[in-house]
Amino acid sequence: MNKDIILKEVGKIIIPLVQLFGIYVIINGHLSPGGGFSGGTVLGTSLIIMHLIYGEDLVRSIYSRKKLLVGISSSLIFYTIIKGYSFLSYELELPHPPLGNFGSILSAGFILPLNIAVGIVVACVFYIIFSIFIKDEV
Amino acid sequence: MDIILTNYFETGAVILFGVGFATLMLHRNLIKKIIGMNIMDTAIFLFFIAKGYIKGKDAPIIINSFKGVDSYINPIPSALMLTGIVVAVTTTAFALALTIKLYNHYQTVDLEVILRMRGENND
Amino acid sequence: MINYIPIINILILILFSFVMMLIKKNNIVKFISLASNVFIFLLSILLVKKVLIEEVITLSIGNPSNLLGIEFYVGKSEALVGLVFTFVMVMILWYSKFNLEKEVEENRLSFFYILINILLASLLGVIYTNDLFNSYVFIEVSTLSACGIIILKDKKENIKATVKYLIMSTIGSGLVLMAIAYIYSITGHLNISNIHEIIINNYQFHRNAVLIILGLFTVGLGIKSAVFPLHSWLPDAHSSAPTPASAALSALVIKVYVFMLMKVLFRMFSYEIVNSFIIMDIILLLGSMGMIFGSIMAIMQKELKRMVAYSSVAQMGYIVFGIGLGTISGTAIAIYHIIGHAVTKSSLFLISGLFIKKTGSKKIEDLKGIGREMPFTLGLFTLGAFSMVGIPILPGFISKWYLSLTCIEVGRVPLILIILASSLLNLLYYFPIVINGYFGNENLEGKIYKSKKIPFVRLLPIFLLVLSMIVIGGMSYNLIGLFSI
Amino acid sequence: MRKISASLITIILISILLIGVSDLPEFGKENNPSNNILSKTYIENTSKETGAANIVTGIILDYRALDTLMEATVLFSGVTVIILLFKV
Repeated sequence: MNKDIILKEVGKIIIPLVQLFGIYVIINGHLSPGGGFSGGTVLGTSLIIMHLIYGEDLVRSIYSRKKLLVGISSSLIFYTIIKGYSFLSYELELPHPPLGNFGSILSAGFILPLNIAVGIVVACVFYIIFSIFIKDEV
Repeated sequence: MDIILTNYFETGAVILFGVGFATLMLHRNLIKKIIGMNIMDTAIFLFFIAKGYIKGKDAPIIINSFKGVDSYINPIPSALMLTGIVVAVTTTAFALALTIKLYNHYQTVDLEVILRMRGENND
Repeated sequence: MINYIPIINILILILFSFVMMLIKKNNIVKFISLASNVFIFLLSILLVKKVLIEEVITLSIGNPSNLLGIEFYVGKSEALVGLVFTFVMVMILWYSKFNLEKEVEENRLSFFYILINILLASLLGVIYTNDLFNSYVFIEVSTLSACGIIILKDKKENIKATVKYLIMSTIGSGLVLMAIAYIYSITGHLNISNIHEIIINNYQFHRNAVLIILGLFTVGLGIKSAVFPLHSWLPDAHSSAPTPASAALSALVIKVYVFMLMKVLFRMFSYEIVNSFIIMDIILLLGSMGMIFGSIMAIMQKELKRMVAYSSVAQMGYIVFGIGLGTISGTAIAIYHIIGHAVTKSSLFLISGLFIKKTGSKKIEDLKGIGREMPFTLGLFTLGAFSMVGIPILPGFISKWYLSLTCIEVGRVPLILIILASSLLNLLYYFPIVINGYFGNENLEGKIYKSKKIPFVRLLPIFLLVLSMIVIGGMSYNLIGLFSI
Repeated sequence: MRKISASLITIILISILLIGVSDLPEFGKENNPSNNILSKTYIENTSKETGAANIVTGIILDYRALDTLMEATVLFSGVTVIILLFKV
């Protein structure tokens, strides 16, 4: 039965590393190459690998379809509200976000939270599409 | 005509676009048509990115100090193509989903056969 | 603050579609969708009022200087077309409030409203934006959500029609993106007005490239807006979709790409530049072929919705014909026909949906004697058919009339024959339905008078659409004066 | 027959686009029209106005943020359409 013992053990080590790298790429989007889209793809792939190695029930327990959809919609609502605020901030002279000191992680005003929102959307979209294709029905 | 030889990136992209277009038009298998669509989109991204390259300049990321305006390549095509890539990915995912559904309904992936089956039981 | 209405419209529509994804119960989703669209409609009225005073509103998003960020350019024609589109979408949503349950299962209903909101946001985006790449992204969103509403009914025909539609529209957007790449490499700008300033003085040096750009835009946007030889996806897609979806598709979605083509041809390149290329004669040829062959194919159709879909191809021929004339009055009539046709076609599609629901069959023969059972509904259909054929004071006639005036003005008088021939052909496929409906006496005996009558409340959205069609026809003179690209 | 017409269309398309390419400015040149005032203003102002070191991210998320918002909407409607397609 346990032909895939190697896969499971190696997976236990590699998947957290891949996810850590994905989070690093998203958070440092405004400092180094990368950003929401590429970091989100890395995260999405790590979810797909977890689905392949540990089967669907483990992943479904942690990231159920419902939670992923709520994740997508809430990060998109967050993105729209933040961008609505910044679009109107020029007209209504609303205060701009603090830019922080150049080069540090918490710099560049809204760009960090937006990157995280886009990263979550991309990761969840990739995993949902993959999980639908594998099971052929919702 | 010699510009075609010096603009070798754009020429390569246009030929790749032609290859993708031919795959899309000639093959009857839906999966091959989707691969053709992908080749076409990638060719356009190559063409667009090649527009932004300037010889002897490096990537538009300010590492530690701002090295003046003339030492970075043109960042706009790369910014636009991020959007283009996501569009191509989503269209491919949707086309593959449709192919799966068509296979469930018609048990074939050959677009000509599917199209020839006129709606026999349209409700 | 009113200047920011275009971007507020788009953001609200998208925001509410994300919110609707989180909600389970269908009637809350229906309420949110209708409420957001009515709110957008009111905002568009304010926008039109402001634009009528202030000629043009240019609004740069993301950065105050118009060079860096994305720029919205809202002139009189954009504001009015946006207003009519939101009005038609509110009517479609009102109609689908009680008629959609029959056609679509319960658990798929909320997806229709989510996709309709995203579709309207992207359509308004393409109309308002003045930035080339931004309009490409809006075009992609509108294509994807249009494919979404087609596959609402999980039938074989829907999926087959969507595959064909998706493949052809991917080719179309590939060509459009290639054209944007060419334009960017020549001018270096993405903003249509900035490109215009550069292209004026250096288009002589790149004559081949400019001709190819025009060709790519025409073919790419032509595929997506079902211009004649590239329209083979439209009849299957629009006839298999559920009725409110096919009304939205036929009346609104295919118009937006032609509007984009007008912006590219006349605002990015000016009238003089475009007329110096042969592309205008090609567009004129496409338009006139569409007018003739679209109507011929519509005559041969047996099913009602396919016939109305083919008549959309014919009407797109009129709009492209207006563009092909290449004069300011030509484009003004093309925009007028976009508005007139949007209102007429949506009412025709919604009524044919009612016919199919009541008689249970899609064939045109079974509609004989329908006038006895549903006299008032067929009356509205007749008004729509009159406008299509070209009875005076209705928008169809006015665009045909002014098109022939422009033909004389441009000096191409023989083209008027094409207009006359196509309106005659229109006659051949709309009037049989009306005549057989009311006077076809051979199968009237089985039908009881007003037996399948539809309660007036259900007919209100279609009645308002037909009423607005007459209003558009009535105030056509000052409307056409407003339109210009 | 269909194969011949399709390959003919492709050859015509490639030749047209190649004629177009021959009309375009040099590849990788300094003073190409595409590297004009717009790209220089972006390079200059991004770090000052948005604070982002990666100019491309600054353009995506601050100057042309509407593009990226519509991008996320494409992904969102992609997921909605695929869930709709496979909903039993």
